[in-house]
Amino acid sequence: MVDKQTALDWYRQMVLIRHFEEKCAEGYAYAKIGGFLHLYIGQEAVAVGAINALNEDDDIVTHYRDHGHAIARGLDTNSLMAELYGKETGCSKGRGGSMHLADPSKHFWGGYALVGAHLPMAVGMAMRHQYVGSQQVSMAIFGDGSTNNGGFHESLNMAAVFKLPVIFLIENNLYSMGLAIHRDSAIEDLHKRAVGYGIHGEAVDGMDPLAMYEATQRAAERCRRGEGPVLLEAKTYRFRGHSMADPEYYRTKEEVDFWRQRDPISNWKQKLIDEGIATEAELAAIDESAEREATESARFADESPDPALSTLCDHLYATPVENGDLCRQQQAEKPDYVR
Amino acid sequence: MVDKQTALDWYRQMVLIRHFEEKCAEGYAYAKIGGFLHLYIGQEAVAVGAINALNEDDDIVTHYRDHGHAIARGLDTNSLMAELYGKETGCSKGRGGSMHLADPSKHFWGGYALVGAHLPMAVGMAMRHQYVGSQQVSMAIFGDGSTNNGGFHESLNMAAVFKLPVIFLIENNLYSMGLAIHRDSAIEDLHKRAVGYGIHGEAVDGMDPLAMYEATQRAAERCRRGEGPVLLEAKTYRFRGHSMADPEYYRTKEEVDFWRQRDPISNWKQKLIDEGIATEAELAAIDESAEREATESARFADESPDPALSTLCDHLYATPVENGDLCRQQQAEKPDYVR
Amino acid sequence: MPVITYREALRQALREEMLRDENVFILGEDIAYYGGSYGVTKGFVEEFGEKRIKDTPISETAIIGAATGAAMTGLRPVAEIMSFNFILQAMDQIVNHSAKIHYMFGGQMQVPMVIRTPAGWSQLSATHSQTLEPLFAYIPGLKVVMPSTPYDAKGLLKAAIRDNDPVLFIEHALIYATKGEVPEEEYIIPIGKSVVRRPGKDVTIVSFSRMALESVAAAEELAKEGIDCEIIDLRSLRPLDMGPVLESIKKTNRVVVAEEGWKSHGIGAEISARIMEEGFDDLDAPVKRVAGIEIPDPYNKHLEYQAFPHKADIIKAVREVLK
Amino acid sequence: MPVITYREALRQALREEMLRDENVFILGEDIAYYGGSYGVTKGFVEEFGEKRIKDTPISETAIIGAATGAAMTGLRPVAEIMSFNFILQAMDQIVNHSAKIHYMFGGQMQVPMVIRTPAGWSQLSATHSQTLEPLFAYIPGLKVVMPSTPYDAKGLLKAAIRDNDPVLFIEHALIYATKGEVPEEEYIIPIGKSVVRRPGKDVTIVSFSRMALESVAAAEELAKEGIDCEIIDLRSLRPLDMGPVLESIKKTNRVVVAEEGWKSHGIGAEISARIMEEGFDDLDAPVKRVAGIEIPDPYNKHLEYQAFPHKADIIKAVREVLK
Ligand SMILES: Cc1ncc(C[n+]2csc(CCOP(=O)(O)OP(=O)(O)O)c2C)c(N)n1
Ligand SMILES: Cc1ncc(C[n+]2csc(CCOP(=O)(O)OP(=O)(O)O)c2C)c(N)n1
Ligand SMILES: [Mg+2]
Ligand SMILES: [Mg+2]
Repeated sequence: MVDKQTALDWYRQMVLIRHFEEKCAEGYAYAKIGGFLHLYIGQEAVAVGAINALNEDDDIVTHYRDHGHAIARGLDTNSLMAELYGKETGCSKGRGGSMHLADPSKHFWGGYALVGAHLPMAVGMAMRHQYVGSQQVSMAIFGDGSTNNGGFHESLNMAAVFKLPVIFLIENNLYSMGLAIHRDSAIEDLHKRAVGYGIHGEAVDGMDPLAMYEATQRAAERCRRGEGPVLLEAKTYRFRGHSMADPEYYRTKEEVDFWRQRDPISNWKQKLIDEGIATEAELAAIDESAEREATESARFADESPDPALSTLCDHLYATPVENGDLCRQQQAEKPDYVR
Repeated sequence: MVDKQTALDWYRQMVLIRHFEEKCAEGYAYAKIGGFLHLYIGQEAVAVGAINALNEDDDIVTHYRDHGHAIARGLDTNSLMAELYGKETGCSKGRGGSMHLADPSKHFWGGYALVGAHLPMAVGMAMRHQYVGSQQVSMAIFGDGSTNNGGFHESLNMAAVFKLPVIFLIENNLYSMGLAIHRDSAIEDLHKRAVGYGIHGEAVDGMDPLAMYEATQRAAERCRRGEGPVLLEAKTYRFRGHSMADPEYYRTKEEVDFWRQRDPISNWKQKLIDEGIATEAELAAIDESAEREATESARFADESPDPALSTLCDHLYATPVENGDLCRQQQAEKPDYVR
Repeated sequence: MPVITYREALRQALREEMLRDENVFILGEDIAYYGGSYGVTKGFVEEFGEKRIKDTPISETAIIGAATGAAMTGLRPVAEIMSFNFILQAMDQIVNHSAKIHYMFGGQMQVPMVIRTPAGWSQLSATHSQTLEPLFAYIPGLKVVMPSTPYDAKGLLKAAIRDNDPVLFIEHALIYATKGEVPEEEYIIPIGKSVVRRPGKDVTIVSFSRMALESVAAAEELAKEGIDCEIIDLRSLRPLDMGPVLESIKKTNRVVVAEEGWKSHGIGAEISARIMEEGFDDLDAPVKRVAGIEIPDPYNKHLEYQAFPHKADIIKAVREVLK
Repeated sequence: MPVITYREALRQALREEMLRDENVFILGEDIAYYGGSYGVTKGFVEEFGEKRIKDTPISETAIIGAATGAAMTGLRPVAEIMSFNFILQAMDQIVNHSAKIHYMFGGQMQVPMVIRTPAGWSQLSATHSQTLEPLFAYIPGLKVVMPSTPYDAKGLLKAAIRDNDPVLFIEHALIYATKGEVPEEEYIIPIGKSVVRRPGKDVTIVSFSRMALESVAAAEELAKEGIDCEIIDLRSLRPLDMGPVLESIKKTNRVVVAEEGWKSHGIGAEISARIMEEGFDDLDAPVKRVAGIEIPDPYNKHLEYQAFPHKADIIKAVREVLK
């Protein structure tokens, strides 16, 4: 078991994610948040266990279901919610939205929305670590469905050939949108795909932050020892639909209830109480403070300004172009209108 | 062992491929053949064993190193050599060249030149077989290097999910252009990648037509029984460079010599003699006749006409377009010139 | 005549073709029990079964490649790519394979397949909001259609399914719910025929997909000021039927081309270049392009709204070419 | 000044940049011991070692994605895609990732990477002979260059490597052996600047890559008949520098655009549309496009030669615009 402070901090992170997600659902219902919104509820232990096992300068790239990872990595919830609200104060200045949270200063290189496509980036980051001789590792986080995409295969093979320090972390929540895993993955124990790359693969209880923490630590150690990439499979479940638009026709209430019994938050809470690590009151205080933080983030986001229209063309190129950057010219030609 | 007629026919096919390839090298040297030319010399047993194990109506799609497969499938060598010479009498009317031999009437659906990219087609063909309830199987043939491409992974997974009758046949000749297998594939026993898809995988001696024949038969039976795809790995070697442009800096003469000891043709010949199946004279006669056939194919190709320039725009669309087919209009605008 | 939505028109086309020809089947991500992410194939798996309504893994390369192989061997697959943007993962399959096979093998094989996919945007961010049709319109061997009305959607989808070449059929998420008349009798709209959507005499607006609808709205507003717009809806981008455009210009002598994609190297560039070549003497003013601002789509809704072109942009452009 | 080949100019640029900045490294298929399929990186692995000259598996998606990740975290990768045609397997990585990351995350990250790749043809058949630059020139966030001379190749490759955005650097297999003057002193050519390759007064030829060389040859022949061509070499396709083109037209009033790719939706379309918008009044004749015939490239050498444009096509077009 970890020490009390750590145990409580994990609890705090998990409930903060939960409350944050619930605020997001609210913000979406009030049309403060647009586009696609994928909640992390149910999977909190995966992010919290895995990410806390990394060093601060280990690199993370993740998928569109990225709020939990950003919070576990310590990104400021105000800047996250503001991003979801599309505000200038958002971590990506309102340009990215829910699926594209990032903060490179925290080695959190962003959420990506094309399935399987960010895995090669983690390979490239590990290439950099190997290149400069650093002990950092990189971690790519993605879903079970993503393991059927070509990008998964090319990334694992390449990382293994170069013996790169990459942790490939599958969040196996048993569904890829509406498809149950056996309907799109030829095998269900996805960590066994490690065999095809001669690397270590391992299944982990994704509802238990401690199991996640320990497995990730071991994986990171392997990486740091120069033994090449590791494939971790967290067995988990999402309690909500794929995105807000999902009517969830494809699974039964019984199945969802079964998994809700395994709620990572209530189970962790029970464990801390049972093992005498924390009192109900201590945990309730943490919970309350997390809820306040989530609520505050929504207020902050709501009151934050939209990006000015005059900034539309900012950030297009890092090295500015002299001729032919048509954006501003095109913007100048826009008619005046209110939406 | 197979019966005498079969044994001799395999011998005939292997020497025909060998002589054909040598004629190709000659044609290339005389600039009768242009573009990329990839010879099959050394790998003859793979095509001959595997393809003869299939039924005539089983579908084949292969890669750019396709001459051997076309010959083993019984395509007319005249039409093949004419294709390499770019002639109207070529199997693809001179439009495809060496990498794009095909004859759908023989269920030989063509050679393809993008690594890994034809595997999904074999999946689609097997989808058709399952759809119409036929007992046909489809076979995709490709190299070791191609197994590191995303298309490989997506195809094997999809075929396994649908339990489709596909034989994925790796010609593991230990090199992908100039890269030795350990430099681009995370594992060297590529059939083990089957584990990631929960399917049967098997290594076969690719220098022995009988071993290839038997393994392919078993694989086809599995497919026909509805047990899903099979991954076969033929261990083989190419005696010549990757293509005609290859200086072969990347391997030693010793290594090549080692493999030449295992020449599928001379070994098969020896076996037929040792086992009293055929006499030296019988085999020499077959060899001679194959050489004549190859020589004749070059003569045929050489004497065949180029496609008429007026046919440039033929075969663009199968369903003709009324407006906007600009090809003929553009051709009409070309200046008169001799090359 | 019944009035139905664009979505319903697509559903009718698919259903009728599946009933007509047992070789037609649909494959794609979550098209069966989920009904497709825009609901186009909802209920189909119940009617046609899993054999003909195939949910696939998230494997765009294999989806298109499998469709190609199935088409070569006699089926008529309709592959759904869940969002136009995901098609980039299957680009090699489409450009180097589906589109090349007929020609490259000297006409020996045909690839009668359809790829249906929705374009569109609305706070979906940069990687889920692109209008990528110019990338495909460039490719010989491919046919590309992009209908704007329920009537065209149905007639062109049926034509696409019966066509013996690969057809990229681009829908638009923002117009699935728009409505229009669709006859009960069967009809087919040939691929490669532009249509005069609205006759007029003062200026020609060339457009397609959602922007054709915006053009109609713009024309109505301009009509109030006495400006009479003729609207040509291209419907097909490859082959491109310039006939009605060139006819129209003879009369109006002024042209606006309106599209949703980025301006540079967009469809409007080709239209403008063709008018340059074939209608130069008919022009009283240079052809003007209305198009998207050249940036990745920003998530913020105000920035996004400004980045895309709308009715107001067309109105402004029309006024300018009339100056 | 030393006269060197286009290939050698590329080698110099790569080598000098690798010596200058230890974060520059090269990755790609068979670029180390094989030396690259066109020999551009021959000998590099011996000089720089496997750490900086990385042979990769045949995984175009992972090559580009890894380059993106390495670039984001501080290296300056130069990824080689063995043939321009193979880039279609990495399209999603380039368009949805490399090109979007800077904007989509509000400028937080940079992606300083170069993708080098050879276009070209010569009996390589339909899937190995495409000129796909319009697909990339369309994409905001990307920079696209396509030099025609050794001098430009070197100066632009150095600029590309130092640029903080993803740059697609398109070479051409048929001009690797062409020669030109390249100074010994260091120089950089800024991305996004067209150049007057040959001054003239009668007609403007706008071109790039191999066709710019064909244009020069055509101009020499036309000069004998007293026709004086001004040649603008675009060099960069995104950003596109129309300044010198528009300047030139003021003088010549006639334009031919010559490119190797297919005509419809090619680069010439954009050039023509821009001239329409910004140089209409300067034109005495419509802009004429010289381009490839719109079919998949046939293997037969006579068919192929006819399918691609050459000097003779430019000469014919120039005569026509002067009529
Ligand atoms: C290339 C690509 N194809 C399809 C999609 C649409 N899509 C978004 S999420 C998703 C399901 C992914 O499932 P999984 O990887 O298991 O992650 P989860 O959502 O369960 O966390 C799909 C199909 C996409 N974003 N990118
Ligand atoms: C997508 C793609 N990338 C790269 C190439 C270039 N290329 C052609 S063959 C080849 C090596 C393939 O090796 P392998 O699959 O082992 O087949 P072999 O040539 O050994 O038969 C490469 C890299 C290609 N044709 N397609
Ligand atoms: Mg999942
Ligand atoms: Mg090989």
